[in-house]
Amino acid sequence: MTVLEMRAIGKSFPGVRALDGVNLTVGEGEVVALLGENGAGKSTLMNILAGVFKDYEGEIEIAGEPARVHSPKEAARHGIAMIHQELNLVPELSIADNIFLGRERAILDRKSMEARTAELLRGLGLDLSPRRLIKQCKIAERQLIEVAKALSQNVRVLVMDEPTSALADAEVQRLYGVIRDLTARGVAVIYISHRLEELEEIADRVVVLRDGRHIGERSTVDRDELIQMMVGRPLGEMFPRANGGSEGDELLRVEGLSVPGDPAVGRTALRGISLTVRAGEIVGVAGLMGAGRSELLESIFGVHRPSEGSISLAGAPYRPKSPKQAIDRGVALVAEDRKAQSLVLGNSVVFNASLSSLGRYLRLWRVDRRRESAAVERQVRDLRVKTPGLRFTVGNLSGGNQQKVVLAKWLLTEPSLILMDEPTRGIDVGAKAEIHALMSELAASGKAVLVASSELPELLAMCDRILVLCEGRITAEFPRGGAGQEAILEAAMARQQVTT
Amino acid sequence: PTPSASAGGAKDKFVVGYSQSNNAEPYRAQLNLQLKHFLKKYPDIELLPIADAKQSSATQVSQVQNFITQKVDALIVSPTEPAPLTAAVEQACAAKIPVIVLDRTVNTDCFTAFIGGDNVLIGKKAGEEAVKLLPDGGNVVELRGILSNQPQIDRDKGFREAIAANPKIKIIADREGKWLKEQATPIMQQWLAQHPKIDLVYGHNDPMALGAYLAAQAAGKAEQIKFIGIDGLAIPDGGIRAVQLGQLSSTFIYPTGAQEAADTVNKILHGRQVDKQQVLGTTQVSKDNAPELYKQYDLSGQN
Amino acid sequence: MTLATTESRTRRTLSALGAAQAYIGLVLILAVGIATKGEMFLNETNLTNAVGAFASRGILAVGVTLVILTGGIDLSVGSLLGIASMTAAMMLSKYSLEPWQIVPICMVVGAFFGFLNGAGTTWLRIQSFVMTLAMLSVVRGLDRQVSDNVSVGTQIAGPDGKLTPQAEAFQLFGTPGHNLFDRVYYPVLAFVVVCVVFHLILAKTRFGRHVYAVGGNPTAARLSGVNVTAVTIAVFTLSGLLAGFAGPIDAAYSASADPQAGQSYELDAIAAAVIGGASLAGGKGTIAGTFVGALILTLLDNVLGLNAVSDNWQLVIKGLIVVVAVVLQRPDLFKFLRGGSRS
Amino acid sequence: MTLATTESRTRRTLSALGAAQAYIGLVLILAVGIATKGEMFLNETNLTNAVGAFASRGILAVGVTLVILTGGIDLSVGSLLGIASMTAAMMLSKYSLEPWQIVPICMVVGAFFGFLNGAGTTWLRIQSFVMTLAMLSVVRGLDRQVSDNVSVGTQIAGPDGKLTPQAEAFQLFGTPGHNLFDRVYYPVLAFVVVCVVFHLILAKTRFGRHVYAVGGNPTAARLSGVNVTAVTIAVFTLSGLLAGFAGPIDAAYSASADPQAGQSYELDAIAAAVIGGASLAGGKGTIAGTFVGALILTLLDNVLGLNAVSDNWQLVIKGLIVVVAVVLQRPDLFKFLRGGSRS
Ligand SMILES: Nc1ncnc2c1ncn2[C@@H]1O[C@H](COP(=O)(O)OP(=O)(O)OP(=O)(O)O)[C@@H](O)[C@H]1O
Ligand SMILES: Nc1ncnc2c1ncn2[C@@H]1O[C@H](COP(=O)(O)OP(=O)(O)OP(=O)(O)O)[C@@H](O)[C@H]1O
Ligand SMILES: [Mg+2]
Ligand SMILES: [Mg+2]
Repeated sequence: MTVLEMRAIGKSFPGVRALDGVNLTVGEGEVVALLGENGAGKSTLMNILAGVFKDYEGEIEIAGEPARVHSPKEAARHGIAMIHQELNLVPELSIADNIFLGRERAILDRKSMEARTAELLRGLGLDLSPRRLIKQCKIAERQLIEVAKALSQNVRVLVMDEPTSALADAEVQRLYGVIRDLTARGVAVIYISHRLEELEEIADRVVVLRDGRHIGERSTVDRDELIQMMVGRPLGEMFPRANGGSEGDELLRVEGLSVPGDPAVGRTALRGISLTVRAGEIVGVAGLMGAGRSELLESIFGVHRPSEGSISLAGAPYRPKSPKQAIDRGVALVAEDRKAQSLVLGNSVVFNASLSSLGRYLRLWRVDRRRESAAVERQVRDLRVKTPGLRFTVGNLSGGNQQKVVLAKWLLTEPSLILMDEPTRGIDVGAKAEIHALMSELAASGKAVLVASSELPELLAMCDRILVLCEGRITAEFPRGGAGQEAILEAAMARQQVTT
Repeated sequence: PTPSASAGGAKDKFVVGYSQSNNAEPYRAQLNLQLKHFLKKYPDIELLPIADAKQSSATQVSQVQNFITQKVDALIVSPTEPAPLTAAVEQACAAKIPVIVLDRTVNTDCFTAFIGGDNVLIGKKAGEEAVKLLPDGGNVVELRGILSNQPQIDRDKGFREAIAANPKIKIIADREGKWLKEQATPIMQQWLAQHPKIDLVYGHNDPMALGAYLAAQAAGKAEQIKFIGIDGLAIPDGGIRAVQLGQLSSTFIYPTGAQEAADTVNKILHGRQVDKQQVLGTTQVSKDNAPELYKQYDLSGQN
Repeated sequence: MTLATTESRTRRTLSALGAAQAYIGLVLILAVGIATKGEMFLNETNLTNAVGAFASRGILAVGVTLVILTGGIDLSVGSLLGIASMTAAMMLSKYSLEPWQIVPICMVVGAFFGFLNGAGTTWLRIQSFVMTLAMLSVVRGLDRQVSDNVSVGTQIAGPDGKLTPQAEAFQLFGTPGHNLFDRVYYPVLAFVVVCVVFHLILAKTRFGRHVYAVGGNPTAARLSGVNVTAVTIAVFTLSGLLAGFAGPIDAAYSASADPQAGQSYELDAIAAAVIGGASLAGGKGTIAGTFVGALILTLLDNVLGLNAVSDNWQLVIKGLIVVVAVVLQRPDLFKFLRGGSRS
Repeated sequence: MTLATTESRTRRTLSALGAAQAYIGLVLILAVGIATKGEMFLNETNLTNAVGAFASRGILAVGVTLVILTGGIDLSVGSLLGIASMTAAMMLSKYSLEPWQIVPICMVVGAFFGFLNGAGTTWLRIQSFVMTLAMLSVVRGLDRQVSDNVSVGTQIAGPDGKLTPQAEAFQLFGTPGHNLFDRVYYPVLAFVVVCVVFHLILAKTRFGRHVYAVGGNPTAARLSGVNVTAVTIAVFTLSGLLAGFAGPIDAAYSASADPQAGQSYELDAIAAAVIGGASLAGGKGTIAGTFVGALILTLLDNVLGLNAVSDNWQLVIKGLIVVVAVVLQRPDLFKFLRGGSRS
């Protein structure tokens, strides 16, 4: 039975036709995957369904009845809940408050809110106090809290816009369990993800969008065909990485690095980390959520102060006190959270892309706009960033294209060591292949790459070596081809029982 | 702390508190200076640091209450406004602390002495001077203090009463200059643009009159216009000097009452009789008497 | 396991300390007051006087805290208090209304202008700083116009030369020396009650959650079905309502309504909220904090006054102590002193 | 293709309109001025007088804009101007310094306190609102202490009864009627030059970019290699420096330094910035906007004054017109009027 029908949906933004005559139907208990390149219009379509946009073209029918959806409240009344691509939680409020936000009783019933929250969290395998503030939760935890929030409502249609972009495998499996429970109860699920292997596992049907248009749908997942539909052209190799080829000198050496943690902001402590990266080498960092991968990269980038240990860069001692000093030494960090850590969302593409390399375009005291624009333009073209112009506001780009702007920013600094934290998070397959190719190129041109990722296939295919982190320690190191997913996961869960 | 008592029961050391409405006005700074100066004559009287209410009645009420808490032997109050301080003065009165109300009144009889100038009278004197300066009539502009302030109301009232003597004298414009020099200048500039003929500027205080003077001087009209101010402070930047320099035609000394207050406090503390109402006159400052008056009131170097 | 318990214990201790620290600034001032002036400082009359002088500004601070929590600012509260105090004095002197009739009228007046602030910031989408600054000016102009720039006394005498019963009763709103049941000074009571009521509203009701959500992350709030516009209008209206409520207190305290009454109170009110830990970025702050902030400001004044510090130095010392108090209140003070890294 | 070209043309037109709209408020006021007062309003003397009266506040507004762009606020500029104007008057009257010696000294004084503001907000991590409010109080106290609460004149007469050469020259800083080369009124010139210089700094230099980045997203700025602390300290220091620069202008304008000088100028300065489109959330605003905002405020005063509007109604009308001007300046005005959806 059809639960949801969207007909001839259209939507324009100033300068952008985001959607044009898109149809979508979803049946009871069905999981429909929405697939498309970055900027194809997936989030826009779903935002319309969730009442984020007041005006749009076309009609929406829910359970056969025409529905007006012009505000999140109306959407909720129709039983539509959405997990947004960008996390939308209130940092200063507790988990319980966030989950029930907008649906509380006039006088709060804390006890039952917290009890219900604890129950929901347990269902997702999260062992957190309902009173914990969101700002103290890690990003992966926040993503699961968003899921819990959606589940707490009485839903008929659940939209999940890249719910797994920050999740590691174990959490993803748990999420699948939750989805199966829901569909068994007749809930319709619309699932957006750029991880094709996920679709194979969970989706009953795949709908493909391109440039705001409905391209087609399939009920079996044929990888190559879907990619062809999405991108409109055959794709190069997904993991273009020649074997071996790491003959360069040692560029980065970390010895016995320890960094204190901070429970107040959910920061893991690092303990006695030692590693090396050679020029021309891609080294991967694997681990479960909260293992300390981000902390490791951030510490090398001068964000946190180590309490012990030493780092050397190209043979010289290296003790960065700030990211600025790291950048001056030729280090770049593609941070994990592009919205919070990488972009000034209200400013333009060129502003963001040139921010770290402005020194290169100075003529006397002023920034030479022409040279700046030329350099950014080249980089934007090379990375195939889809933007209406260099002066377009970054915040209005699609997520994947925002990520590419971040990459452009760091490439413009011409670093010798690039630290990448989840570089392909939220990136479509086409762009992913491009970024992988870029990593290979960087390595080939003698740069050192240290990449943390939750996508094991990516690490396995791209890295010359993989380090595994667990609770802030390195628990294993595998050479290329030296380990499968199981071995890595085992090392990632090698928790130590007793510690200081 | 219990003040030590001498054998006769009379104290040998007295503590006096003074609550000033706003220290940051030159006139009041001068008052403070003079009060400290004149109280030096009485070595058995100690004046606590002067409390500044910064133009806030609420602040001043709690300051008065502070002094009551400290059990001062006498209290001097220069109220920001009459009504708000009334209850506070009554509280002091109830605590058997003699109160001298300086400069502005309160709405109660429960004080020991009032010392202050008469703003209506000063306004009247200023008006009479205007009548004298404009025998054939003329156009007057008036720069007022903050409109709701009592001195503003009185200085306006007296002035208008006096110029009624010559119906050919007309106030063609009046605006609130908030007692401030820098407010007066642009207002005067606008008036000069609007009115081809201005004969006299009446400023409710000297800074405003001088601010207007600056504007007129810039427009090359300072010679044709007469300026009258009020306050007559004996400081380098004050009204007496301005009269001496010919910038103001006249100013009228608004008496601080500091000397009278010092004497009255002394009498009260030693149990002598004082006049309950001590209304002070004013002195017109003209070019002739300016140097002499300046010397008389100048306290720089004496404190 | 052991790790987890150690950490959670540390965390609990830290957060308890955090709560204690919020009051360190206040404790410090109390200590200085007691150390320097002992009895003279620490007695009911003095403390009542001190808090009473600040009560109307304290009430404004509560309303301003609501607005700040949503990420806005309200500069108009001083003017609103002014027009409400003028309304009260006029109702009393012209129409001899009873005090219990006057207060609701003043609250309606305040709420009306507060509502306009809210409407301007939401429907016209004007930054609250500009909207309320404009309102400050407009309302002050109206206040001065209706009063004809003359202050209106509240101690109205009847034909017998004594105060009218209404005027007599009106004094209970805060004329120094007039207490409810000869015991309770109304401004202090009103301030405390307002704090308690709004603490409960913020901590216990749906509306309170929504206020925090709107300030903490307006997009998230909107997507969760919170009516951001309604909440914003509501906090401005409540801020106006409280300014209206404080008006009669101010009028009774001064036994008159001055056309200038309340001028620059907004700075004191905002300062109380911010010293109490509210963040002008929105989403962070509590009424308890604002209460402490108000006490810090008023007791600081009191202590400096009792110690007969000269007024010029008072300004200097006050500024310095506010800085010290705010630094002491940092929940991560100890870490900060140890020179910990930035979060 | 056709779609793209049409769209980009529309966008260009819209953005050109947006730029034009930023001035609609100003144009409106000019139009009212010309319509009601014609020549009397639109002549060099009147406009110079009007802008000259606001120039020192306009200069403060430029500094405040820098601070606002980084997401902070500076309430101390009025006090800093005050102490700088007092410094200037004292340097002149006590030490007979030359004007060109006085200005740098005043700027150092202002920059020093500005630097403290920056240090407090970064190293002590105090909210800028509190830090600069405290500084407002501290500096005003110092100002009053050094001046002994007495205003200091700048028209110093020598033994011959005429102005000393230094005092004579000092008048060029802004005493009405004294023009550079008998032509240019220094306050207006200084204001315009400051605007141009800081416009160039913000628009053309790396530092300018960093200012916007810090205001737009401090975390991202830091991780992009911007020294957020240094930028923050720099903008506060520059704001202080500009206040110091404005001090002598204010002293010359009144031919005296009053211990109260500059009081509440901060509100005018912030208002100019915000009316000019700066967002108190940081990251958004321009010096051109602030310049227009300052012109709006000062010409509004002028037009109302020339039309002899009563003081009370001036307050009311001023508030209303500020609201109207801000609404007119919205870049999406037309869409807004059509009732378009939120972006
Ligand atoms: N608020 C907005 N203003 C202007 N353009 C917008 C806005 N939101 C989205 N767009 C544009 O609409 C198009 C579709 O964006 P959308 O976010 O729907 O893409 P998406 O398919 O979700 O991509 P991704 O996989 O990267 O998340 C993009 O070109 C984007 O730039
Ligand atoms: N509230 C916060 N404020 C600032 N930074 C935060 C906050 N929460 C998380 N982070 C940062 O985000 C980073 C990643 O946190 P997250 O929870 O995503 O861990 P992860 O990426 O799954 O695991 P890992 O720690 O192995 O990278 C951490 O380094 C932490 O510094
Ligand atoms: Mg998307
Ligand atoms: Mg991470």
